[in-house]
Amino acid sequence: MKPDGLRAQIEALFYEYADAIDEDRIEEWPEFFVEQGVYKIVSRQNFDRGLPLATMLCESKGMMKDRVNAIRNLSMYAPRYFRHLIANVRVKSETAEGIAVQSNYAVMQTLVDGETRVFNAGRCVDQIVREGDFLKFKSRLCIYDTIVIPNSLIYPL
Amino acid sequence: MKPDGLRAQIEALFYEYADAIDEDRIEEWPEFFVEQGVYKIVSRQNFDRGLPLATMLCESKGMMKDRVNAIRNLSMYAPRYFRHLIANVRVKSETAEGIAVQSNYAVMQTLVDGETRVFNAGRCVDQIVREGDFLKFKSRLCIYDTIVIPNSLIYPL
Amino acid sequence: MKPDGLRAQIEALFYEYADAIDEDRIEEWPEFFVEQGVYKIVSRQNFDRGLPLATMLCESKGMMKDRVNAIRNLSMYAPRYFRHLIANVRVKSETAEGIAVQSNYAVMQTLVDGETRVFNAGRCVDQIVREGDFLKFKSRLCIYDTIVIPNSLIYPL
Amino acid sequence: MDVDGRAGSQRRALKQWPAEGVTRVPYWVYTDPEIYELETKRIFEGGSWNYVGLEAELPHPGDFRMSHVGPRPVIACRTNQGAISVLPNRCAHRGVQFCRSGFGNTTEFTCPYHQWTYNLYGKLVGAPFRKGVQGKGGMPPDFAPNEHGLPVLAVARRNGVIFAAFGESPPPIEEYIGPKMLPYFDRVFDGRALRVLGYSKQRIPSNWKLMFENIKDPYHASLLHVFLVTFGLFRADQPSETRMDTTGMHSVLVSSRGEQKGNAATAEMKSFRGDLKLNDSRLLDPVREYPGKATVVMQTLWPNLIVQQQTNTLATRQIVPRGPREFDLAWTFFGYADDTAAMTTRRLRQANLMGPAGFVSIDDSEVMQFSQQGISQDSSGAGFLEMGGRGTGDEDHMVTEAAIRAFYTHYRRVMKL
Amino acid sequence: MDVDGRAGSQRRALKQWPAEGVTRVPYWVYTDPEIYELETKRIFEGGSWNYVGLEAELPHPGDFRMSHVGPRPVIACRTNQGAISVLPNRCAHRGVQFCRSGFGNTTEFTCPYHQWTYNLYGKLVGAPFRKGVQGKGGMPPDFAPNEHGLPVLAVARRNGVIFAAFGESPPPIEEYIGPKMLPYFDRVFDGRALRVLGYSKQRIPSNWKLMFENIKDPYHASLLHVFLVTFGLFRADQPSETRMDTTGMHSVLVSSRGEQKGNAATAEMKSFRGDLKLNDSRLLDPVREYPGKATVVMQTLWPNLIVQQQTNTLATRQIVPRGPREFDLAWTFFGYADDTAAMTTRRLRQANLMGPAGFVSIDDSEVMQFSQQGISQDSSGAGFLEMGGRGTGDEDHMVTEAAIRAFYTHYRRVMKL
Amino acid sequence: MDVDGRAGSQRRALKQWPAEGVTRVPYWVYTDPEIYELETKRIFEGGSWNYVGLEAELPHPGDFRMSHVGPRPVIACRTNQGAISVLPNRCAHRGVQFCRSGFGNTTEFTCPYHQWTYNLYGKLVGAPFRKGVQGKGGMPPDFAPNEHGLPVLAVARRNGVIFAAFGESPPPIEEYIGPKMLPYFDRVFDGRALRVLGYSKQRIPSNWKLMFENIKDPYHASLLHVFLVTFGLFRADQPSETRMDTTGMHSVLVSSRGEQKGNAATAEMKSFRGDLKLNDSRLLDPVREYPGKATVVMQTLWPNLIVQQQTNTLATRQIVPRGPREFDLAWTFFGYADDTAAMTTRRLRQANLMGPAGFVSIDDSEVMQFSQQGISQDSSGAGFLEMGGRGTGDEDHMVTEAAIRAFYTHYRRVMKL
Ligand code: FES
Ligand code: FES
Ligand code: FES
Ligand SMILES: [Fe+3]
Ligand SMILES: [Fe+3]
Ligand SMILES: [Fe+3]
Repeated sequence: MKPDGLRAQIEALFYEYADAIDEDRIEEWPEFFVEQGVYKIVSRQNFDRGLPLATMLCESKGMMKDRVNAIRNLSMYAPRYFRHLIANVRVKSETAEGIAVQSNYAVMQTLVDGETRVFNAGRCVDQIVREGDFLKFKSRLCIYDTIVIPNSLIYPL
Repeated sequence: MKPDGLRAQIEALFYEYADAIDEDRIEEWPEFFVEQGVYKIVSRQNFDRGLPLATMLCESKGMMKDRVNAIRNLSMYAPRYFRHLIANVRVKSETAEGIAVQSNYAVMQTLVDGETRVFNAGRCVDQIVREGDFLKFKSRLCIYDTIVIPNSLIYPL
Repeated sequence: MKPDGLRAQIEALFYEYADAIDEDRIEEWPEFFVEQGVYKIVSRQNFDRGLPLATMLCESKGMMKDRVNAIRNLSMYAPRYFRHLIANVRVKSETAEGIAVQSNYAVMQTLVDGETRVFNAGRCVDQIVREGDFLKFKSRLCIYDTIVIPNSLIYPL
Repeated sequence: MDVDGRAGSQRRALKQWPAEGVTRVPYWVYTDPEIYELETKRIFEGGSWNYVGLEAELPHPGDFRMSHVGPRPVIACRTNQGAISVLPNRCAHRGVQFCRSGFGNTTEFTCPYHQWTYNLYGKLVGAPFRKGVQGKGGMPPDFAPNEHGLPVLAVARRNGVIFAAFGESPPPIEEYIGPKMLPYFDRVFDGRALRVLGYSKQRIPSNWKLMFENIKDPYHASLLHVFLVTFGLFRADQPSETRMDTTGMHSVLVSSRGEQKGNAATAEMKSFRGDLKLNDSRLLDPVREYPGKATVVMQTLWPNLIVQQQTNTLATRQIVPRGPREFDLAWTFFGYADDTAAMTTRRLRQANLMGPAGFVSIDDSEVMQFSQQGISQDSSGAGFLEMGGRGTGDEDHMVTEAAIRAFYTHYRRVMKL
Repeated sequence: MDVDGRAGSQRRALKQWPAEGVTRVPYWVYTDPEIYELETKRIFEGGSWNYVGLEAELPHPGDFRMSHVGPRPVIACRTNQGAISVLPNRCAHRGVQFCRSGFGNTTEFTCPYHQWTYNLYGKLVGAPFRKGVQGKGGMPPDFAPNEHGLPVLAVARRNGVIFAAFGESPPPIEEYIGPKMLPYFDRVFDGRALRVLGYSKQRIPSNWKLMFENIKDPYHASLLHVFLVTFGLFRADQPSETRMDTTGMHSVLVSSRGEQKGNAATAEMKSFRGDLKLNDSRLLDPVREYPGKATVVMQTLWPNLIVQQQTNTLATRQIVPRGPREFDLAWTFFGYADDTAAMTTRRLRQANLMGPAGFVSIDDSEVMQFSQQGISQDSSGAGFLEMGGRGTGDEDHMVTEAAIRAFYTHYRRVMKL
Repeated sequence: MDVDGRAGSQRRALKQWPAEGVTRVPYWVYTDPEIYELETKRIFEGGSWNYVGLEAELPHPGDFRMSHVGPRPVIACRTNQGAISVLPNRCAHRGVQFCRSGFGNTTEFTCPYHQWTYNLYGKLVGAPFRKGVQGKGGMPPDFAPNEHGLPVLAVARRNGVIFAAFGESPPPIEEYIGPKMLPYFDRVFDGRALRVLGYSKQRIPSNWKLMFENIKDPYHASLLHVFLVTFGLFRADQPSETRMDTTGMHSVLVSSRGEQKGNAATAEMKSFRGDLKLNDSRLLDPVREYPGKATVVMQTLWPNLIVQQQTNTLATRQIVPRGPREFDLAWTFFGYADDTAAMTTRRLRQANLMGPAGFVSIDDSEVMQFSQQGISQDSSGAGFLEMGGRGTGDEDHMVTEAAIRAFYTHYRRVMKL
């Protein structure tokens, strides 16, 4: 069902995006971006100090597919569940460049036979554009508070 | 105040539902369902493997009342607070059958004199119908990631 | 971008409020209140037992500024990040007195070099009024489940 | 300065079992890390048959599931010959816990670190670069793959239930369960094919022995469990038996459903509610399915299994210790392959009584936490177990702690305490 | 191979108190688990009066509250005769921590497990099935209910404050507090009825003794607390006293409010801000309510109580140790039953200075965490306490660590260290 | 009753290194708390140069960063003379861990508790109220500030890398790294100014030594890392070397990039995927920037540093132990100050291979967790390390565990095990 209203549509985008990751349909993840879309996960510490390092960096849908392929076929890791809580969605502006949106998130991680823990929390700073009938990410920047990562970050946030 | 718009009404339903549990008005909980409503809590592991076991199963409002009665009068447990965070609400479809909605949740639990912990996280898959002026659950299925439950699950999620 | 609809405007207020705290623009915090606005953080235990003690109490914008000044210049504490997840926003009524709104929240705290933890969870009971073009808090009451506070509560919730 | 000396001798004194014998259980058995380590060695790894799963979970060759023997992770596999093998989940090379999936089907297990590969019998069947690469490196010439397999566990099966043991094989499972207990075991596990209905898992903040005490304690059921008492599912005034094997390590509680009717005994039970009615009676719609009068049989099998038959809800409960103060309780709910759809529905409904949200079992998981909290206040105390006297023999009633005393008699023997 | 031997003797060497005496505090007293166990026995359970609550919390017969004596959970009750009883929160049967509500009113306590029931004096007044059911089971004939009650604690009260003690009763509370300290205690607890305004609780990641050191340390107040210093609430250049009882176990810091005016002493305090003003002065609107000049009296009473009177904010702070590296600080804010509404409002406003979000107390709870972190880096170090010399006697100023030295003098005696 | 005695002697027996020597590593070295304490003393605080940071992080006088020597928090500062000082982050007064900012610039450090103030050399330059206030209190006349400074650490620098040591100064850093290892160190740290690109930090639930084993283990790389293998970044069939210094404490793995082409060796690697292609090849767009054929050099420097040069991604990885079962891995990604923008972009893209989400390093951080889990099942086992024989010398291939054996040779010497 297509929701009415810009914020509702943006939230739908966010929630379907999260669902693809949480429900292990990670192959769909790059499709939420435009072809030259950029995805970046950076620590709040690096971000605040102006350091360019990203913990995860994809500069194109192709790189996202490479990441998906790694997750599916190359990397070795313990099975786990992610669960996104997306909150505080704020549409900041809409220009020719796209729609600027910010939001907060917490990702809960559950390792098999383990407890559910807050794995990562922070905010997203997004640029969203229309592509045909759909909204897509032109860029998504996840700035995480959780400087010390509990072991490994397998999936995109 | 009755909200406008379907999603807003659904969210209102979800939030009042959660409030009844969080604020210990558990007697109200069955009233969010139609008479033959079904409430099920299942682990993601059982769900994914096609196993029918539910951790909590109510096949009618009557069974829900029996559950409420157990919580109030029969069961022995340490006092605790629940706090729902409901997020990522997605209206999937609206048909004659009802409105199909999915959402994510995390329930925080605080034991008296203890810390607030993520008690359970997962998603809800709901069928919602109109009953007079109100939206009610025809079925609510909570699929939880938290395979290992921290001791006891007292309240519905 | 100014959102349409009352609930959307209220959510915008909540989210900008949270952002000011989470992104360390705490100086902006009193500006979300009217001049004689009241801000209170109380434990669910005190609240339920009718005890008047607040863990944090500001009876005017001036007291809020004094709190901000303390946070910035007087208090000594370890650096940390707050991250608000605001959920379950319910507009309860709109009267001449103002708009009555309730919501749930969880605040995640990350100490430098530490893990992200649920620091505090509970609900907010708010009275909101229009002041010119803006919505402002006439009163905000945070009732927290987390009776045992992990060490110190530095920022408003 | 006498800190060390005193603390040391204090500690030793603490570990003296009270002179009264098994009518007292000293609280340090629930809290002391050294006791826990000894339990691991002497009980779980010391010649006991540990439950690891059901054959119904492994229908096809190559099927496997992760499980535990005491606290130690193992893998139970259906071999190609239809037998069952149980392997430690730890690589013989450098110790990696290699298997990460709860269930699966495979022809072999490959450790991710250096791809040592084991067949379903634990034999090392692959070790890449063992002969070197391009003439360089590799294992020494005397490397003998057959010395580097996984040390398989002994396995026993009875009527679809799988047991395993570290170390020397215990006596045959029938002998281990013993002639007194075997009929109760065979009552539920009567040779019919089983159908797994699903799993539940709880992490309970208490010592694992408190779980056994709980199930060996019919005395509490009539008092703690309002649900059981009120609906007559298990109550002290009903025909009941408490039975132990000759060692005391196993036991059963047996009882027949009664009515929701007050009498002299229910008058003593604050928990009895004569007026309570279910809104939806389908929740409890009992059908008799076993011969004899008993409607509930709860069996405990040393050292990690509870077999639950309460009306029509059947489950194994496996105890997985996690240190002295915590254990996981892993429930496997099941029925029979030939159950009607109505019977399956009935079992699923009655499953509301059990598990992490069970009308009955919530009381137990909560009270075990309260026990551990109280016990941990000061481990110099001791529990008092004189209900039903001081004996450790069978009783034809529920008003006794005899099965717990019998359990600790065996425990002391095995633990040399 | 010398691991065990060396580690053992190293450990013993670590536990030698430095030759300098109480001008040094070895860091292992804040980290060692054996020291903590000894503290439990020798301090909290060893003949000391522990604060457990206020009579105002228990106005009616049957009122009770959960509390702690040291780390051990207890229940304080108002009996039918208007007296106070304090019971351990642990069932005499098999150890269940039975009471789960922070506050309540009852005529008796029933343990959920087997419904052993105790009256408000801890006497066992009910044990269902004690005589068996239908002639079967039950307790042995020699079961003596009076041997299975809860071992009640000794109780003392003074002017509405309740103390309890495990083991043999300490001397009368007046003697225990002593003639030097009693007037300070009686200053706030002057016999008027109290009114509880509310509770706060913090979990502080540090050893419990660091809390006492903090309150016995006037030296830090002028330096750490910008708020106190700037607004003249407590500052080294103001008329002040540091007083101890004869043993050193109790102490008070006393001071009189000054002005926000620079002088030679404030020049040494980086924390002094001459130009700071409150936006809303209602936050600090002091009213003198006690005789004498003192505007702040902070009293510490061995082994678990701080009595806070800072301007018009009054509170007890109870220390509940939770192992060597953590304690809970439980605040009870109160006023007097005869307070005007304006005074209650004033107290509630000034409560902003204290508690988990207190303008002043945040500094302390944070610095205690930093202390524990630093101390834990390596427990072979020792704190250096020579401010104000090396003595342990009273001082008429704040520039001293004498009260801490006095505390450790008593601590060493009690702990035999 | 033999609990204590047996447990004690068992424990001692457990700590006997296996007779086979370093071809076995007993599992108790990864789990035992006493071993961990000894490691802290004998390894991290015992005459070893610990990595604490890069000079590029401290460009200006007064710049500082928090860091660690082994598990102990320290502060590295750029002094006014352009030198580097390293101070323990613990106040000499009463132990407060005073510095709370990861990075900053200051002229001195003031402890919040009593404002003791240290200059960048650790000298106590301020202690308010030392002479008392208004003639009262203060430190004793014999208080000597120079006896109460921070015990600075020994510092060594080479080509922009900063090392520090507790206790007596180790030999000069060049001698410590040794003539065999120094050229590899100088290869990346060639004297050019560095530019820090950013930081990552992971908390890995395993013993810190498993991190060293991992990097000293070329054998696993061809098998575990599908990414490395497939794209030929590090593979057993490529020209490679495993080199150790004379003590065995340091080592390097060196290799040259190969092709994504199958051969006899790749046939043995389940992890080789001949058909895999990147969708966006910019991810791996290698540019040769060092003399010689090697395209990857991974160097481990005792006791806490890994220097990573994998194609164009450069990083230091600092190991910060947090008890026997956990460590933090702190990554500092860097390039050279004279890098072109294109090269910086390349390094940032290739950083996808490393860190908490690295295509390659995920495998390692996960497998270390699996190792610790397996090892912790039962610490009486031992790892088996005979790949490449039993020697501890250099090899011109990857099919060997020699560098790990060399590491434990040194470890046993230092630990006296
Ligand atoms: S640890 Fe399993 S193959 Fe090396
Ligand atoms: S443990 Fe309290 S009655 Fe049995
Ligand atoms: S502890 Fe640092 S100045 Fe006192
Ligand atoms: Fe029970
Ligand atoms: Fe203070
Ligand atoms: Fe690797």
